[in-house]
Amino acid sequence: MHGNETHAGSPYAPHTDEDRAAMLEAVDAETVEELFDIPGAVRFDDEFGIDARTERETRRLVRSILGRNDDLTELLGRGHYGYYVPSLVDHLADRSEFLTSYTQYQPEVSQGFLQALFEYQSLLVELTGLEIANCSMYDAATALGEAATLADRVRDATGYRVLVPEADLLREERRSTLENYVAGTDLEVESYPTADGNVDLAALEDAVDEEVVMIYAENPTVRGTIEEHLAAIGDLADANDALFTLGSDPVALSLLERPADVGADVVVGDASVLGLPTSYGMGLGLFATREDYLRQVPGRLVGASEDATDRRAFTLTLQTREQHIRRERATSNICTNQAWVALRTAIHAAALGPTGMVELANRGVRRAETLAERVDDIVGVKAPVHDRHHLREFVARVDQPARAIADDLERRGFAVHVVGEHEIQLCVAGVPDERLDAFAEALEGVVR
Amino acid sequence: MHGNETHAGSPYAPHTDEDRAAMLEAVDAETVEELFDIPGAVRFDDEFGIDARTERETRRLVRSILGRNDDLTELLGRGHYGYYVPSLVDHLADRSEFLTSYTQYQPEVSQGFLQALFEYQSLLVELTGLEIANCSMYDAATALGEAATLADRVRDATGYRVLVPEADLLREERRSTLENYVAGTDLEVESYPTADGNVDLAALEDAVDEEVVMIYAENPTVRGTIEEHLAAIGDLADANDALFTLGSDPVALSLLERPADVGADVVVGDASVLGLPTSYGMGLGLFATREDYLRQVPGRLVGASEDATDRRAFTLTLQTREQHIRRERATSNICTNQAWVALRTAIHAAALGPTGMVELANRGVRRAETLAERVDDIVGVKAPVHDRHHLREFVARVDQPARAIADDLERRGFAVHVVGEHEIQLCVAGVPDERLDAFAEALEGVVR
Amino acid sequence: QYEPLLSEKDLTRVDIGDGGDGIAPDDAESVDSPLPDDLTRDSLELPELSEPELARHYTRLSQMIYGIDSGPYPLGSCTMKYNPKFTEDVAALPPASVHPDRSERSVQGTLEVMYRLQDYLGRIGGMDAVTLQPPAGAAGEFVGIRVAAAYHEHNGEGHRDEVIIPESAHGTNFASAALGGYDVVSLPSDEDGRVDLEALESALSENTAALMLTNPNTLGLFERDIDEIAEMVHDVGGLLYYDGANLNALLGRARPGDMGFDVMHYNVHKTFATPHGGGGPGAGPVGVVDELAPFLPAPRVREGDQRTKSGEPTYELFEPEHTIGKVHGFHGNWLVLVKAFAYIARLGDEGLADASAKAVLNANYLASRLEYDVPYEPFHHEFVASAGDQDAADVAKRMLDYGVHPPTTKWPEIVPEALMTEPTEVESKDTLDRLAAAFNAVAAEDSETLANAPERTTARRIDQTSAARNPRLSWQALEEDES
Amino acid sequence: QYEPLLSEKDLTRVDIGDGGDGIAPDDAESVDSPLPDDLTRDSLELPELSEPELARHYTRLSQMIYGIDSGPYPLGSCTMKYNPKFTEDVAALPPASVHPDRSERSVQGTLEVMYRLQDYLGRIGGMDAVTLQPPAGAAGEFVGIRVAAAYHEHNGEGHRDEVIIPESAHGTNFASAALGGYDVVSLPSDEDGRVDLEALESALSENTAALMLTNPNTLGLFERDIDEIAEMVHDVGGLLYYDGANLNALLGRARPGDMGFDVMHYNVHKTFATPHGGGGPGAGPVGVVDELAPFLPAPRVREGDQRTKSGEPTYELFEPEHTIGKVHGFHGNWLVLVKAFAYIARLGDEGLADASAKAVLNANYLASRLEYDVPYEPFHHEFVASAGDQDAADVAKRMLDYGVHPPTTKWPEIVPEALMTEPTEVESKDTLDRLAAAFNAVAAEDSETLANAPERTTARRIDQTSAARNPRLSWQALEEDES
Repeated sequence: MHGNETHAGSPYAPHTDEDRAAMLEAVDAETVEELFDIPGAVRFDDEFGIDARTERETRRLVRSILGRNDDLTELLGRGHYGYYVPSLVDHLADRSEFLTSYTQYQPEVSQGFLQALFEYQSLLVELTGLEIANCSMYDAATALGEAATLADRVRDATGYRVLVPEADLLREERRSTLENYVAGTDLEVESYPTADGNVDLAALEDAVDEEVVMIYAENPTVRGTIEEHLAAIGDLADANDALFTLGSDPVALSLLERPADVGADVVVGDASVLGLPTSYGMGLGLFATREDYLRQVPGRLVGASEDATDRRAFTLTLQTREQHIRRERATSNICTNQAWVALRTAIHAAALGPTGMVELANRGVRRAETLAERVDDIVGVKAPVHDRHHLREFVARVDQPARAIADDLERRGFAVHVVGEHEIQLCVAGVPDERLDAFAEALEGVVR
Repeated sequence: MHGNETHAGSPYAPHTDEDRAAMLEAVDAETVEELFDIPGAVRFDDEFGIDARTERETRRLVRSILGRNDDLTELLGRGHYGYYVPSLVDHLADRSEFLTSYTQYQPEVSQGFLQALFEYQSLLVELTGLEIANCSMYDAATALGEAATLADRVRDATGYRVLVPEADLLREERRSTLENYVAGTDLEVESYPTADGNVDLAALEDAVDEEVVMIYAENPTVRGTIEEHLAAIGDLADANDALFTLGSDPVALSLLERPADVGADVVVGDASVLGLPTSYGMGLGLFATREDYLRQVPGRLVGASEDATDRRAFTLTLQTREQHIRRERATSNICTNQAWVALRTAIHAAALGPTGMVELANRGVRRAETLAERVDDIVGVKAPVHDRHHLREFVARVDQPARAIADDLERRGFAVHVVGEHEIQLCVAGVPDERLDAFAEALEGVVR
Repeated sequence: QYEPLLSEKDLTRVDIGDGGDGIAPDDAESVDSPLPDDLTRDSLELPELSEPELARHYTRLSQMIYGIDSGPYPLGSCTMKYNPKFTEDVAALPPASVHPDRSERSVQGTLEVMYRLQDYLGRIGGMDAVTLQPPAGAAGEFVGIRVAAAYHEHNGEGHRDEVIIPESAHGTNFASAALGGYDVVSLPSDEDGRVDLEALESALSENTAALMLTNPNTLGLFERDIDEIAEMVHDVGGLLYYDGANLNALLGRARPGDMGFDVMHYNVHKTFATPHGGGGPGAGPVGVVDELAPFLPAPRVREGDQRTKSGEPTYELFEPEHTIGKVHGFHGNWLVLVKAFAYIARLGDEGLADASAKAVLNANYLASRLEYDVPYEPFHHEFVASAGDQDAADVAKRMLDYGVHPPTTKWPEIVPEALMTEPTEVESKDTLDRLAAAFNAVAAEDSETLANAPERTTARRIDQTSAARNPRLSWQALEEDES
Repeated sequence: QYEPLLSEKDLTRVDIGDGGDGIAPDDAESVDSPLPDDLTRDSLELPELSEPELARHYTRLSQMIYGIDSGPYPLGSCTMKYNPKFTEDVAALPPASVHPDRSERSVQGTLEVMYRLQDYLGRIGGMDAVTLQPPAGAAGEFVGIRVAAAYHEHNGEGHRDEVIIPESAHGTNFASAALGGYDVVSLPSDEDGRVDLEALESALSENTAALMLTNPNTLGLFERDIDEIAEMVHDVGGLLYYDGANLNALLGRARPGDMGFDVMHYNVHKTFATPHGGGGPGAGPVGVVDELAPFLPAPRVREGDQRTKSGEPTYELFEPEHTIGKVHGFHGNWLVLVKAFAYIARLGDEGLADASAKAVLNANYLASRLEYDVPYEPFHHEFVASAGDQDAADVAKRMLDYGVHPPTTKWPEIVPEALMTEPTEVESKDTLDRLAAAFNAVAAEDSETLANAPERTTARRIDQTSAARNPRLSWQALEEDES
């Protein structure tokens, strides 16, 4: 009999008493403990103090704890979006062959996953217009960090400056992660000014010199505005032999200017805007770049090849860039990545198709505009703050303290960002129309 | 482009405009409507008035409607039980190959499902001790109906009487369904008396004569008592050339007297006590019988055979009993059955193993006894009413009107059966210990 | 490829109680019971395996099954459609699972879904009242038969003891009528493949309880004379029963109620895309005209008089006045009904009509690509090709080798070596072309190749005779047979 | 067997806006946008397929993958365990998915899970403080390196620029140290396969920032001198880093914190059974001793001062005093953390200890069944056999033909033609016997058979050279290459 609900031990270890006895005999041991070669001085003879539970009790425990989360309608975005994920994505990605397989080190029995990742890479190639996309990084912030180390490796001239937008147009978390990634290099991260929710192009021009190795900008910006100076930034980077790294995501990329067309050398961002629910910030690092940098790309790449019968087959390739072969000279330390999330993103994108993807982005423009107009009508609210085009979200100025308004809204069931003493930010992605209506009413009630 | 979210039409019909045009050309039609050969007089030119919705809206609609159900702790049983179903069951049975396949009329591409059903049949053979089990009927009530028509077919002598327990030991729904099943035959359903929650053996003896074709009894009874006269009933049936049909379920059968040992000729019941949540009464008709009646069994049977390479293989067999071949001379009209539920039951039983199954039944004895003792201590409550052994549930006498007590309990979050003016029935199956404690407290509060 | 039986992986015997001697045998677990020995069995012997072992067993088994997600599944009359994934999610919602003995007050959500589904189905079929209780199509037929019997009985016409059924009808029609105690009068087709009106005339009599009909019929042909047929049946006092198996052909184009049918069943796994689950569960709701509503099974759901505090309607169960009673222990296959409700709510008028349009287009397109002859037309959602000199069953086996599922074969018998084919609306032109290529490849092959098929499947051709002659229906029987 | 690319099934170009001329080309859809043309791309060209087509595509792809539910997966150091199904259910609970910018007040459930998991991991590793933020093991290593750097810097010892790593360590150790800006000092093994103390002595210096070690090491051997090693490292002012990849060997038997390690990462997909997902996501929480806690990434979770009305504790985020900042945009791979929490809560002390016991028993038993030589022992949860004259990579390919997954090969290099094998606790004796039979069958085969393997897999041996020499990394590149 094995360890089932009623017996102590791991419920997932299938040993019968009989089996265990036979196995111990085979290895010439009386007890399993004999097999542990641990000196007494470092033996652990205490307990963790963690109670075992049945499956059902464990599910109830987690349900009960998570039940403490408030059920709010989230008008939250700022780089992380809660689009509806079709049921198809869950059902297909949850097939255990996808979920429970390892990295495709034996491609002959992993063709299905390799093909799915190859298709994911192809999706990013189309979205960015760049020739190469890897099959995932952790998230947007770490992908940005990897972009900087790539810039450090590939740039012809010397240099040390990495230019990023100042705080109002760059999440602090991304900057902080970037700082950690470049801490072991000579790179230094510096801010450049912004103006009315876009890059301050003139100021950026003044800031750029030959010591710049990378310029980073986002489209749309974290404040929801669409960046209007991309091509100019691309030219500026080009003129100074710096890499232009653009932050975006698959929904935005479906509609907005194609990165390759504005001179982007690297595109990073969170691809899991498609495929994952909000998941408290779990993401999928998008990473695409020019073919020139192929051998310096971080992360895994799936390539097409042929098998012994000359049929097309897929495999991880260019692994000599990776840590398990190149060790301290690898292009990155990444090993486990976000492959399964990439699968989900690929399925979600395929379920939308190009029409659905463009339409989803278009709706993000239209619905944000509609909501902005609606809340702008409320006395004590002005929206949008920036006189620009917006995707999905926008900043609104409120006469009363923003923090108090947000707290009031939360009591009424809505979560919004506070982005300034008198600024809140509102995102429509994934929020049904009727909830937006309810929100506008709630806001009206709050500022009254 | 096909019909996705934003377009009218079925989202599951993949035709592009181009495809449709090419297909129409191939069939030499200008429009699809031309292909419908429907006289104008019966053409439907109106609308159903059913709105289309996106997938997300549909999910929200159903969630919102079902949200109107109260969240109660159910101390409900009486032939239908809410045991915890391990997560494994959902994940495996939901694999689309199981869920989306048809009846195994092409066994060469259905071996997996056939083997699972063969294993399900084997489970029932072990549980009942009878040689034959089919691979499902709809539920306990219809299986009882099928047992009566089997008795009608196989009994040597003539006869017309089908004896069933009187109302306190037989759910009205089962009797009514049985009446419908025998409505087209000469059989008549008659009650025999009960005594203190068991068959009144003496009265049954008086009632039996040569005109009886079947005697039906249940173990445990619908009042939770364990039937103590099974062997005597079996002898009585045997002596009168009547079939003894026993109603039970896989959990009870794991522990209680084996039907074959008490002379049962047929075992029916709801096998989905393992494998399905309560599901508003959805079931799985268990049907097992003696080898003698093999060619008269209703429903589908999976058998072992060999393929052209002499390897073991499984197939539906003895199909000449079935409606699609034998038509009006078939042993039953059943076609679509509950195969997928049988799969779930088989997985659940396998996850428990024999130890777990016996233990689950034993806990049903112990926990019912504990709860009965606990509520018996409450002034104004006597439990159990019957001085017998119980499985899972028992009847309690309450001094106050039972209906009022049940209503009060419902307001406090508990659902119980009302089975008499001053009788409630309480079932422990699937109710966590702490909820039973809370229930006892609530009952104490209610009767105070 | 081969997966051992669970019993071949392990069989553990658990002894219950002490068997009287207080000593548990060596090779068995022993478990005490609080019950006295004379109320318990002696032992239980079943596989005792771990979750990882079971996960692998059933994963492996699943991989030996062809499902709708594997490829086209053109089984005529079975309407194997794609099952939208989201319907599984709604059926898995925790409040979808409540005990059937709950008070009506506490299951308003469940009752509302039932009420709305009754309403949807009524609109779609043109019926006045609907019961959701029958757990499958055949159960629906039986309810229809029982309702007809109760109706005639109520009207003092209990003498009517015949049900007329076309020869080409589904086998369940015959069996359901017989189970209801009726004599079956079989009706031949005319040369066009439809009901022979003269034969019908002579079959009808004062003993006629009902005529059971499917429309389009099993050849996919619409019974163009349905008006006249209805009049003839009604003229002799009979009822007209609609077998809903082929309803996917007509959504939004014609309704049984408008054609003169008095009672019908719906096959939700055919028309409304609920999964077939390798044999079931299905659901076979029954719709009737007003006159028959009092005879429907109990309970049904209706709106109550009261409203909730927030003004929402309330729902209650009720017993139709002359109900035939119950045909299922509770409310039928509820989880299946939830999925059907979600499907209909998703598609709406336009989606349902579009499904039928494309189902008919697909059938016509596929037929146009085939080398096999299709003798009867104009068909709708399905057609019956003839394998001609080939054995239709062999054709089916050979098609498996081309990675597609074959059609229903050898039925209806009016077409020699019938290949009854229904692609449904979910197949794309590309898939239909691939399916046609498989048909045509087989059409060109010789009889020996066909007789040896399939060659590329998990199991090769399975010996049906041996299975039936020497029935081994459990691992216990198999072990006995092999020892 | 072959499944076309999505792009081979369809490619549809959608033109955005009117492209200036107001006319949409014939072969493309045209979609207007509310944005001006100069802010939008011209077109988007991707597959446009229906849900049924996609369901089949991905179902088919899944069937071309070997997963843990397919059979044994004895990848040394990768700890491929069975992933309990219920952990998927808890991660799918709706309240598990909230936006990371929510107020702390409104996500008390999320914070409580994080708090409890921090606590569990601390107990299991013997560590005082834990961060859950690193999204994978390698990210955890990097955090450890950054924390060590910040600690030394804080103590005015920023000159320490070397990290010592045994030659046989995981490749990520080297890469993470390098990413942190450290010079790597590689440490040879002694003849027993453990850390060579003399070599360590000479490697250590005032420039030593840390020694990274996994214990048991990649040969499965416990570093018996760990006490002395710790003392040596600490004596020169260095820190001791524990690579948690092999923690599954020690649960309940020994804790890194008790062995003198100052900082460690946990691989939750290895030790705590979260699914590996074909490459990720994982999670690499980092535990440290009190002294290093102020340097951990921000934010962490702690209990707040207030209690709820019902007396429950509240939780809040806080920034450690000298935090290194962020290593992920938000809180790491949260859904993975939920699964790990559920796994630990399910097993408890006894279950975790039992898992390690059986992992070690399984490794020892499997090794005892093999014809291949296992040069180093006594090993724990994994062992490294030598393929001897055979090419270990060929051995792996050939094992695929026997329906099992091969071990990790050619690493660590200290064993010639290494077969690094870790069966984990989830395999039964039967499965281990079957796995051993596969090993032994291959051991008896000739080199030509091995070189031609695999023969029975979806794809035959794949040409790696061609893939790398002519990289085709997208369907666009493939199309270009083929045209």
